[in-house]
Amino acid sequence: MGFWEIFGVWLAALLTLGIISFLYRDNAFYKACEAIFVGISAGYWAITYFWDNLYRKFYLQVSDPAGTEKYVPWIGFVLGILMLTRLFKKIGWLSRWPLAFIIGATAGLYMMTYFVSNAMVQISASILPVFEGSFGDIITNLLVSGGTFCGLVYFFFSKEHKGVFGGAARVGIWVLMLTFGASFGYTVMSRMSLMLGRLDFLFGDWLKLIK
Amino acid sequence: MKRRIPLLITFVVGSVLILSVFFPPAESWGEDFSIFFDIIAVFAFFLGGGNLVRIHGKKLFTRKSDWGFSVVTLAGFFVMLLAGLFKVGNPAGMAGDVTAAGSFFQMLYEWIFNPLGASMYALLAFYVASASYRAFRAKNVDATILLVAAFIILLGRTPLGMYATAWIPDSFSILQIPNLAIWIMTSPNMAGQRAIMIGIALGVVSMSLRLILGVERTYLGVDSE
Amino acid sequence: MRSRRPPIAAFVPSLFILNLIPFIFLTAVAQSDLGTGESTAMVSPEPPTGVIALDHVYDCGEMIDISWTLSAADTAGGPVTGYEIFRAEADSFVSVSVLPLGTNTYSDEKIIAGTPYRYRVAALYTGGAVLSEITSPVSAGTEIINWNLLNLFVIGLFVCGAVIYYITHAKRGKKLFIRKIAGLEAIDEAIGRATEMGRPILFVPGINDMDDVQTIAGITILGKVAQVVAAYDIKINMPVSRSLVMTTARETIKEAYIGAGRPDAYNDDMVRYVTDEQFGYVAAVDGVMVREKPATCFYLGAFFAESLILAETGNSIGAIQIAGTAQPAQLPFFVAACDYTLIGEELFAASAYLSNEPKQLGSLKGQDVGKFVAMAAIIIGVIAATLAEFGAGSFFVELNDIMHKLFTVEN
Amino acid sequence: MNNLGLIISLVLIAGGLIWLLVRSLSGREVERPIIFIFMGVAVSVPLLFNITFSEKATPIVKAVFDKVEYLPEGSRVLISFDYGPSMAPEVQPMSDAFIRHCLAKNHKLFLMGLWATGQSLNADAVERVIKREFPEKVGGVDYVNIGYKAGSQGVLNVIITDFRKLYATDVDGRDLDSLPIFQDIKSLKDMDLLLSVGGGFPGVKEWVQFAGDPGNVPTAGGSAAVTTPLMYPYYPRQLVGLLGGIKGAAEYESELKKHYPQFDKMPTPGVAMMGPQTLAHLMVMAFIVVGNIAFFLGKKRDS
Repeated sequence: MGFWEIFGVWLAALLTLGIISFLYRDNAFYKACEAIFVGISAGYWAITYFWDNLYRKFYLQVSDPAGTEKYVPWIGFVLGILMLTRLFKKIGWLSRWPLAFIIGATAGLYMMTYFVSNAMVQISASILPVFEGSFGDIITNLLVSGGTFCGLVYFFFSKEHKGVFGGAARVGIWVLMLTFGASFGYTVMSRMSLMLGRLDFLFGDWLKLIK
Repeated sequence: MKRRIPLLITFVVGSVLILSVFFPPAESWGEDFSIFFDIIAVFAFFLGGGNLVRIHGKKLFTRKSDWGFSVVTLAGFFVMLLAGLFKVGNPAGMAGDVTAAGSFFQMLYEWIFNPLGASMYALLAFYVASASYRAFRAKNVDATILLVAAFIILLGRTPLGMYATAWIPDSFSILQIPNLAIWIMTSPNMAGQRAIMIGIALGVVSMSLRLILGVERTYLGVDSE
Repeated sequence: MRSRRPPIAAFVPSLFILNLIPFIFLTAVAQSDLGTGESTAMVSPEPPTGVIALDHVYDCGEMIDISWTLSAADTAGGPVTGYEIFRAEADSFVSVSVLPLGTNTYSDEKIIAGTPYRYRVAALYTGGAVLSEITSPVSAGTEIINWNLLNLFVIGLFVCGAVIYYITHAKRGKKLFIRKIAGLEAIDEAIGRATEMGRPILFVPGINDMDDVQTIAGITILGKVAQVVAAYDIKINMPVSRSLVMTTARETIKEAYIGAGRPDAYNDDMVRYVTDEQFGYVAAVDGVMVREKPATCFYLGAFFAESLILAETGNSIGAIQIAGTAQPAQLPFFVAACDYTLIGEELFAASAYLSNEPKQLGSLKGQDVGKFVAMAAIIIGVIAATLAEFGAGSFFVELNDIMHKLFTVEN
Repeated sequence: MNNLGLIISLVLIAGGLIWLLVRSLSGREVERPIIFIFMGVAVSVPLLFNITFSEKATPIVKAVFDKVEYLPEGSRVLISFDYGPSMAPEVQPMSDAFIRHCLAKNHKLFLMGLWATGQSLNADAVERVIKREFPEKVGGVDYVNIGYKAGSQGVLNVIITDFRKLYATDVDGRDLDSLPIFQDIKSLKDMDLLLSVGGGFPGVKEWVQFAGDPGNVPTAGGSAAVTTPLMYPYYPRQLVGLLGGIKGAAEYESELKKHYPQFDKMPTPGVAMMGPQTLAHLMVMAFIVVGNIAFFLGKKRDS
């Protein structure tokens, strides 16, 4: 192993320990790691923005002689310049235009995508015959349809959760809790794998305790 | 006036993009927006990155407590910036990809950025443990259901779950922990997810309309400058 | 884990390559097969018949759909090995694609809108190919309106109409009932606690940019929180991971301070940019938490794996925590680790609820109509599907059919 | 030395837990760093001392094992490698275990793949597992690797009627007709069991939909943990059984070792990876129990 490779492993190991030391309490070692991380990663993203967005998505597009829709990136460029007017007090209000543009576009786009992929698709997936298959299947089908129904009742805002309606909302929150508990339990394994990966690096690549 | 134009922009852009779904020639406008957005984000970064430099620079010059760490942050930021802008040590020079193997930028990424990110992510394992200790308590019916569901799934992911209920006859095999865990994941879990997703969709519709119609406008700031 | 990864770290779009390879590979094979001509001793199988080429509807002239009846020899154990599509602009036919046997449709996307093309389909067999009749010329055109989405339009119009109706309805001053949402009722208490303790409030708007509705929802709630903060002169600390979010949040808080009549108390440093990087940001926010010990933490926006890291650190410093997100995978962690959690839809409803303006509350009533539609659709659909399954008359079969058509979005 | 360390650590963990239990029996809460230390030890110790737990196969895994086990000797089993290198750590233990089991049972083994990125992986399995551990098995007679063909489920559509329409030779370029193993084989329908090991598209689901169901051939397989919940609905009607994630692999490996003494020395990456996982899960569950005891006793004392 060359010097630089060993250096890299040691550096990575020290940084790993620095982050883990936060579990005990905040300390100078962690603060240093945090400072390095913030600086390096902000720099990384600055570079990403520069080469990937400004250079590739803007400069290369508008300077491409064969490009057919050159005006598209220019609109973004103008909106971006307007964003910078914030730096000047007098015309700072112009920076709200790109903001208004972004918020309007996000609202419009997301509204449709969510409505289709979350609402329409899920509703059509729920429309199934329930009395099909074995006794167990029927119970399960009833439970899925009923559970979805009660879950929606829980989200009702304009009706007080009282009486039968309240009962359904109650069942709804139980279904949600069951969902949350199950997802939590199922995810534990993948979270542990991440730590295993790090320990594997510390014990294996660094300390060479395991193969 | 300074406020009415932005409201108008939001209204026009929002409604046009909603309707664009129904008109094939306008279908690609959503993609165009993401290009605009990416370019706007670059300019916004001048403000954000500038803010980062200003805050840490101020700490450094006023010798506030922990100013040393601000030096580290600034150093990291500028080293990364220079390494990436001038593609230092890139085997293919300025023509190469910025993340090319062997470049200084990529080395910093592998030695520093990556282990730090992975370690931060790995902390989750510890927090999962402390959260389970503290949060899964049978305080009321809701919490008990949360607890029981999590416990069954966890049990199903260890050999213990298998041993604990192996005695249950096959005709009631659904009650064996591993089967029960599978059933929970596919049935009640799906019902809950569906209700949440449909609810989210309607919440987004309602909020989007509030924004587009200008009913919700706090984000637009003030007129009096 | 998060939706917007650093684009430099691009991954290989393996599915794309996977889909591409069959065409490249099979085309090569088939062309070499064709090269041998039809001169083999083998009896050539029947060609595909009834080839039809039609403009793909509801697009911008991007596709032509070709369909045919399978060769009579396309049976199990039969000689046919696949099909090859040929296209001609003038007289010379070029190979477009090769498809496995049993296929009887293909959509040609390598075309120029408006140009007339003719097609023919070959049935391939070991040693040669037999060609179908040539189709009449067809050109891909643009349709202005996508009638396939009529159902989406109708349902969308109904739901949006309901929201807009109740917003305007509320203008006339009609009082609407809105149930209590625990997480939102707790906001005042949480802010009050910060005042008593003389400690700051931490507001985390998630890690996505302004092009995510969840971030926007977080910012609209920030508007309401900031009003209280400005009125009581509490310190608010808001580290953000996106520059645009920083800009928007500053506008929002400044507005609240001016509204409270104390513009001088506002300071740009209340909101500061940290880094775009998910875990770099989390490392910094964790640091802020243990060093400044905020009395109250808000996590409202789009969250990914960091949800539990933040919530557990916040708990360790004894803060009251109010979270809200529409990321289904992260809700369990917030529900388990925070004092109050706004679940999905509640996050989007929060700013309307907090504003207490009739117009905004009206929109909540409107989205309830949407929920009612969803619930009714599920009940009617399930009943119709079940009864149709039992053969309870054609009415239910048709109803089942209608329900499916109504809620299936084609595309 | 290793054993000593192992015993000391396990005693420490057990002692620690008892100490926690006693503490919580008096209604006291545990501080966070203590929980973290327990977690760290629980994961490090099995990793350092290579501690494993015998996994008892869950019904869904046992079903796959039994299917392979009770097929008559010489049955034809097809294993499809539907994964790429990035997923290999999680699912490769499954395909390795399937291969070992089938060959130990003297089944005829057919290897193929639907993922372009996985092409080298089944060749690697032949070298690493078959040639090294089963030197007596003859390629083309006892096993064959027909490799990867592009087309995803389209491939299945074809080979459900005829292998030879798509595959002229095996990966070594030998004509299928010249191979004894392919003598009476025409299509997938001549297989006795289809096993798909994968973690995405195309994978187990496509095998069920485009091969197992239409051809009426028993189908089973293994998939990465993230996609496993999506496969559950097919079990048990359309899927014989399923190995879900590294845990499924570990169970299969354990079962294999239990039934076949000759595999005593076989590497068990699945079981090895499950050691820390199991201890961590048990620890999380122990904390839930301890937490609830502390909670209830604390409440009792307060009132």
